[in-house]
Amino acid sequence: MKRLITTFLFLLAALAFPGIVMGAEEPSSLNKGDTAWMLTATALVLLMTPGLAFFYGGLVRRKNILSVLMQCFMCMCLMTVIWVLVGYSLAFSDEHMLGGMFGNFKHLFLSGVGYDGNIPDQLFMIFQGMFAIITPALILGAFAERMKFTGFCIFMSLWLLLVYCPVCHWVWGGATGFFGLGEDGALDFAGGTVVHVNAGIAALVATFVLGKRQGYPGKISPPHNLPFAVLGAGLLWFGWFGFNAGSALAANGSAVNAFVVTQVATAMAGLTWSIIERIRNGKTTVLGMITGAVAGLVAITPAAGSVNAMGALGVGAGAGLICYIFVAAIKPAFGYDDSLDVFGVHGIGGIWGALAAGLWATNAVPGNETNGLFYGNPEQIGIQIKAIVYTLVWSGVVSFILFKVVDAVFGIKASEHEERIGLDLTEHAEAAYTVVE
Amino acid sequence: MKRLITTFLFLLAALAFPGIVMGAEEPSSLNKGDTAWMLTATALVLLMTPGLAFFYGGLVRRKNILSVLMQCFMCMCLMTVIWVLVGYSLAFSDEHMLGGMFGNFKHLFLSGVGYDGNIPDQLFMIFQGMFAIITPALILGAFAERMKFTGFCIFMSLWLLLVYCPVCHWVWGGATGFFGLGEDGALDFAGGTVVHVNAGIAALVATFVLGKRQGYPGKISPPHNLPFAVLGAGLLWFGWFGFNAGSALAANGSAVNAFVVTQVATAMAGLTWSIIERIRNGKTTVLGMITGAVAGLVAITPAAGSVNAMGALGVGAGAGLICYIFVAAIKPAFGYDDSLDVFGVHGIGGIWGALAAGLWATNAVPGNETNGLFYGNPEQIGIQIKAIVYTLVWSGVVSFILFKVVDAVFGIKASEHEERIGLDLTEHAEAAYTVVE
Amino acid sequence: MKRLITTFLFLLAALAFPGIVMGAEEPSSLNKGDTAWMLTATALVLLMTPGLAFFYGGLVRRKNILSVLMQCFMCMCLMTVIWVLVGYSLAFSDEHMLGGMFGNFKHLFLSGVGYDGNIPDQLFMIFQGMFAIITPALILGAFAERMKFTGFCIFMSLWLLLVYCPVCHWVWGGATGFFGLGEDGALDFAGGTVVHVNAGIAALVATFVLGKRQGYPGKISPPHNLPFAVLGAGLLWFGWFGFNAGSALAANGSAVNAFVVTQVATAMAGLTWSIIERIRNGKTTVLGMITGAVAGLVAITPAAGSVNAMGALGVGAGAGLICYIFVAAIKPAFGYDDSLDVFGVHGIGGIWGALAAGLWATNAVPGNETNGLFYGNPEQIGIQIKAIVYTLVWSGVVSFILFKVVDAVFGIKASEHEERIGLDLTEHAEAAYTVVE
Amino acid sequence: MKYIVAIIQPDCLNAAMDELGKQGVDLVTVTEVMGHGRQKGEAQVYRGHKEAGRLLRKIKLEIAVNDDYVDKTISAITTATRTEQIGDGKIFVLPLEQCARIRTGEVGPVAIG
Amino acid sequence: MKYIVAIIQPDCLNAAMDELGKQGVDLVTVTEVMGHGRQKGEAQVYRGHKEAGRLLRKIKLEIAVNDDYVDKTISAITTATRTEQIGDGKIFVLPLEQCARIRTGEVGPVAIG
Amino acid sequence: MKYIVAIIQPDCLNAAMDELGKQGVDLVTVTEVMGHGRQKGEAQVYRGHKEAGRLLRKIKLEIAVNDDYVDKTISAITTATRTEQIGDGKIFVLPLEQCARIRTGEVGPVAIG
Ligand SMILES: Nc1ncnc2c1ncn2[C@@H]1O[C@H](COP(=O)(O)OP(=O)(O)O)[C@@H](O)[C@H]1O
Ligand SMILES: Nc1ncnc2c1ncn2[C@@H]1O[C@H](COP(=O)(O)OP(=O)(O)O)[C@@H](O)[C@H]1O
Ligand SMILES: Nc1ncnc2c1ncn2[C@@H]1O[C@H](COP(=O)(O)OP(=O)(O)O)[C@@H](O)[C@H]1O
Repeated sequence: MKRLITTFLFLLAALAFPGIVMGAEEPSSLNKGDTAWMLTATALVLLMTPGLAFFYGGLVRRKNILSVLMQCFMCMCLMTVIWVLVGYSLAFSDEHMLGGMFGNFKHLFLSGVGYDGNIPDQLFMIFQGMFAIITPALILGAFAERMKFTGFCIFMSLWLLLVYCPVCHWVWGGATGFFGLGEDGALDFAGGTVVHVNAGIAALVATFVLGKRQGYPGKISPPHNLPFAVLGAGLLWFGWFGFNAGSALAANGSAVNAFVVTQVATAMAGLTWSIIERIRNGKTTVLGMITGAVAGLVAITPAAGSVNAMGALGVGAGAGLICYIFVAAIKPAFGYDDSLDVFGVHGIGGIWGALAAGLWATNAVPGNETNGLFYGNPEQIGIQIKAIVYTLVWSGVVSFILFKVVDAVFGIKASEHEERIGLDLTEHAEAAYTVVE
Repeated sequence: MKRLITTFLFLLAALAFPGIVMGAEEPSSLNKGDTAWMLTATALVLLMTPGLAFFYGGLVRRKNILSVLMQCFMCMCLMTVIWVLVGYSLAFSDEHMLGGMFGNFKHLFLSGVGYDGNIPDQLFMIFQGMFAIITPALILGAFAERMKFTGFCIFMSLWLLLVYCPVCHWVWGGATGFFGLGEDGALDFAGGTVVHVNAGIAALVATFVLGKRQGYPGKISPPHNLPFAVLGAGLLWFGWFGFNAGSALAANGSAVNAFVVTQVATAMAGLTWSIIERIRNGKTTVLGMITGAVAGLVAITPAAGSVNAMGALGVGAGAGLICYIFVAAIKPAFGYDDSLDVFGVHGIGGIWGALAAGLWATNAVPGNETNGLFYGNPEQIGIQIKAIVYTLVWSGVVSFILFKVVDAVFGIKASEHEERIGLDLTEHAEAAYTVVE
Repeated sequence: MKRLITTFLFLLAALAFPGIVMGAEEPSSLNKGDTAWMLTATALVLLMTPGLAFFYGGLVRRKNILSVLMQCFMCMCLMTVIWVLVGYSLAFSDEHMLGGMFGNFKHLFLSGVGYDGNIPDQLFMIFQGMFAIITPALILGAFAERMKFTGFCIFMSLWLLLVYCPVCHWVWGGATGFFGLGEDGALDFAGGTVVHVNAGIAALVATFVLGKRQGYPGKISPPHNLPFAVLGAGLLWFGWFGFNAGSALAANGSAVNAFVVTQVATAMAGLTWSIIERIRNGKTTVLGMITGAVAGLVAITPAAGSVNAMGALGVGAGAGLICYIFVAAIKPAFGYDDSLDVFGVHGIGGIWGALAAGLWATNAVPGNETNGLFYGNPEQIGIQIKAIVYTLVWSGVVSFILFKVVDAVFGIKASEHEERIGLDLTEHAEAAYTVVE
Repeated sequence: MKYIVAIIQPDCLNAAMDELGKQGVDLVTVTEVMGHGRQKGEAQVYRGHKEAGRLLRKIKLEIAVNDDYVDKTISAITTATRTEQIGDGKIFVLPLEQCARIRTGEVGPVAIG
Repeated sequence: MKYIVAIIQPDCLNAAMDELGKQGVDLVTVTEVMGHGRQKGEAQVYRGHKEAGRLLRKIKLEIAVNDDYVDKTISAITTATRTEQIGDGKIFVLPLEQCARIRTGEVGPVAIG
Repeated sequence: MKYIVAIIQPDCLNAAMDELGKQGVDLVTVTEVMGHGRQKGEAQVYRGHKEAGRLLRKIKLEIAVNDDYVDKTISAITTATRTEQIGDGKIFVLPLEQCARIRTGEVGPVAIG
């Protein structure tokens, strides 16, 4: 107890005179309508991580649900703290380091992040912070039911700094030159590459480093609580409006378009998945429906600022079809154990979405000036592919190295005994549900 | 698989050159405050359908919860697609067909739905699209636990086009002449007739066409997961602020009033139901409380733009009392099997609310110029009754015909065996909860 | 049934001619951006009570979850009605009674509460109404699993009027002189004293009046459904953005700051709790994580308008540490049965937060002009302590008297038999989950 | 004394208890179980992964009775739950050596009812 | 060898296991069951629809013991769970013919503990 | 006839059922139970309050068989579930006096399968 108190007093002292001046009088430049929407959108994106927690948590076995919820909530805590301390600066400084790969330390501890602008910089910072929470959280579906918690925390912290921040900097943070994906004109409205391809490939790498769960594939029980997964899907869908329409950073026509196409693509993808199941198995499943819907949400993310509602039908139908083929046919053929299909849904869905943005983009959409292939601009496809490849390579390689390093130092794979008993009890000393009383 | 790919390529091609130009530069006319609120409100209304899914899903037997969740999510997908393709045009074209019964095909594929206006037309379109999702979804509570899924999808698609779109057109879509309910001055702020009476009567018809569940009424088990129903009620309450206050289409005094009266009427109705139970049985129930609250939400819906907070106490008390009497006394007397009391809560609550709007409407409420009976305008009651009757007749008759037709062609009633095993397994090949692991 | 109908007709008549004129034309003064945000914020605060219901409900034994959900929903209904009838007037009239202890009856039945102002008064009224719902609801965690429902309803109604309304009046309602805590300059942005200290001390008093649950502490089963508690924590976190950032009453820099620090303090507190657990037990728990996060939310509440993100790290770390010590060490040492640690988390967290506001407050935060100790203004601590002490004394004493009176008249403690069977069945005649079907 | 175990369909529980009550067999313990029998389970599909779904929800009744109640008990259960469809279930009769009522400490046949 | 089945109140589980432990009976299998006995269930109401609510939550203990442990087991359970209120529960003793430990393949009395 | 009760690890259920099927033992009733055995439960912590966590999830199989199937059944279960780690479980064999198929009214050995 003594140790704790000393630590605390130290912390207190350290924070007491924080040298850093953070802002100023309320600026007249602030647009209240835009600020109102962005406050809401930011809250919505925060809610996506609990949503994801239930989407994932319902799909694992009963003995592991808490470990999934815990990992999601730990992302909400840990990533926030890292983000305000240093992550935001690395991703969004307008001055660059290491050849433009990273931003620099200008905004360390939010130094110089004020309350000015159409929407305040602080608001942009926290909106982006929510993205920095959910992106790592997405990955955990790949190694659910078998990753040790300490290794998880270390890996995720490093991943945020060394993978997420740079990719974010390249696409949205103003990187120029070799890493200037945004400068190139890559269409990634709300994070098809930065978020989904990025997390998806890291997830794939994770499955290879960690190996399979015991008994996979034949003897893994089905989802222990599908209603929880549906609840999570509902919250994700709801929160995703903040993610996509919020990425307009204003309550304008671009936000409205992003909102509309999010709804349309998601609906179309859910419908497509169901129709495929109906044709192939004669029955539609709830898990298929929500998986399709999430695939649609993923795919429309990069394209939400540049395609219209009719294009969104195409994006959604493609997402449902391609992700279905991947999850139901290609993954089993390869036989790796991506527990909750993070690569199949987010990786593949994100790649498809980034390509689709290059197909259906039209300058008839407010706030967008880029046309895609179908509107006469074939070059856009090339730009999109470049962004995808950069992300795949960087995230793939660095994630692999990080996994290996963290494994060597802390260990990442739960023991056979722990896996059998379940991570809830062995890693968190709790049971999700009581049997008695 | 081949078939799928061909279909997909076809779809792709069809969407590639969509002829339709959809919007323009960001217009200066857009009000950002209003747009901010309407983006939020639209997301809130979307959340109501997952909310409804849990409200209903918790009340059925364990073996059928997924079928309820699936039907709700299918509405989210299917209705969205139909709405953007053709439904919106039928409901909201300012040019009419068939003597004003429907809008015409002017806005087919959202043609001509742009980003202009105080709030962009696209935003209005998607806000209304969320109503077009939840209205059919409401009906499914009536035939829960015994409807076949294919028949469900077909019925709902037709119902949207042939029942929802016209009624919506009469009240909100600018119909004139014989069908000009809105023109008449009928008060239906957020859908008492269009949504609740409409769905309620279709639900009642469904119970007669489908017949009872096996063992009804004596041997139907109680709700399998009441906390889920409470969760759903909480999400519905939350989302309903978007439904009602969003129907002001602006962040103005009218929206504020709608927000306030929604809260007050709901609270009063929940309280009333509880008091009645306390008097009659000595105990209050959670199911009673949330049923009462939903009845209050339903009843205030048409009246939210025209009554004030004190009027809302009356609307809520009446909703609690009348729906209680209906659900606890009248329904059992008739003996039909409306599984989740859709008619008793939405039908009756909607009728009461539409009448109540004609009683307590006052022009002291911002944005409303119509007084009701208690404020010296007895004619309003007549106008309200007309709107109710039109809706009851049209929806009742057309729903009946649709059920019969769909039954004849596809079959709508699950077999005895399927009902016994439960629709989750027989229709969707899934179990909601595992028993092992 | 006759009795019911008579009551209803009476109510109807009473409400029919409500004398009170409630508002006017839509005023031009209304700011749409601010109104848009406050509509959203109000809905978010409403959602916190269902969130709390699940946070609490998941932690009790299976036989009592419905009683917790019911008490929360009853607060949503009962407090709303009391608030619009009289509570708002007692708390927020600008004319005072009883030496400034209460507001007067000027706004009885919302008389004179109009649609004017930057945000309409009606909107402010309903935003504050949501606070009047959740504050009493917080208390119920202390006496969960053993309080009779009728006594609960009576106690809570009186508590709102006699404890919440005055304290609210002192801090936010414009009280002057002896009770002028707001006038003094006490920093309580969103309710550290008004909400959390207030509810926390009432909770502590409750545990002494009601005594322990049977078998406490050794034989109380663990939380019956931890995922529900996590769901509740997620909804609370989400809703709390409305609570704190909404307390700026505008979409401005102050709201943005409140939003940012809410996220940062919560994350830091959750992280701190987990780190402590990791150090002490070698394992982190989900319950610890969410408890820490809630403690962070509580602690930042009073400080959200005056500390910046770096200060919020201090507030959060302190909240995690202090609440942990209290809940895991001090409470067990005293041995009283605060079932869900309302005092340990809300009382202690609220006290810490109110003090912390006096430490880290800085006028660099938009909308705040007060510095705290660390920014050279030691007096502020004294002002904060005064506000805390006033609240502790008034709420402690009056809550105690109320409990005793209600106990004498209605009885508050469930019988041994009822406690054993569980309140769901004995008080509400329902079971949360079926075992069969 | 006998210890009777019956596996029945979930939707027959109420009927079975009614019928047992009529025969004066009032005390029974009910468990939710999963059965694998002649009645085949429903196949399941999770993201394309197929499960045989061998188990179906069933209800197990356990009833301790004195010897003269055995036949009544069996016939009551049979009457209430027979639908002549596959999956109706089984009744097993096990010997019971001793029975004690915790509340009173009574033992033997008198403690059963 | 005997196979002892006890139906007890849920809130007595911990006490029963403590007491059994003291008597050296360490191995037990616990099931959540619903009981219908002299103790009547609580009536339930769902939207005006009343249910008799015949079943109450109970806990079933199953304990295989060698013959010389039978009395100790019964008295341990009785001591821990008797409150002299209706609903305390019952203990049933069934004959047990064989017992095998899966891990080692041991059979008979030695495999029980 | 015998009534075989086996307590096994949850993750062995599928294997056990496969193996039983191979031996022609197709009918089985499965219950989710909690076991306290040599394998110690995992300690739990709730807000600093520690729980011994004595119980672990297990699966109970109940199988009524004719006498000539007893050995096959035991060996099938053993084969499928033995990992030689503590907690593998136990098999109990109880005498079974009577068996009836509800659907047909058949009784005795013929009703078992
Ligand atoms: N020999 C057995 N041992 C254990 N349980 C059995 C046995 N036979 C049947 N059961 C149980 O009874 C249920 C119904 O049996 P089933 O064979 O499906 O129907 P039927 O008795 O009509 O042929 C099974 O699901 C299983 O739980
Ligand atoms: N003859 C019996 N057969 C099966 N279960 C029984 C029998 N008698 C009692 N039980 C179980 O024991 C529980 C307690 O019995 P009950 O009659 O309520 O209490 P008491 O034994 O104190 O009279 C019942 O709920 C039931 O589960
Ligand atoms: N004598 C017994 N009576 C009842 N159940 C038992 C008995 N012995 C073992 N069990 C059950 O079998 C499970 C496994 O037993 P355990 O002692 O942990 O493993 P092992 O048999 O490998 O030593 C226990 O959790 C318990 O449920």
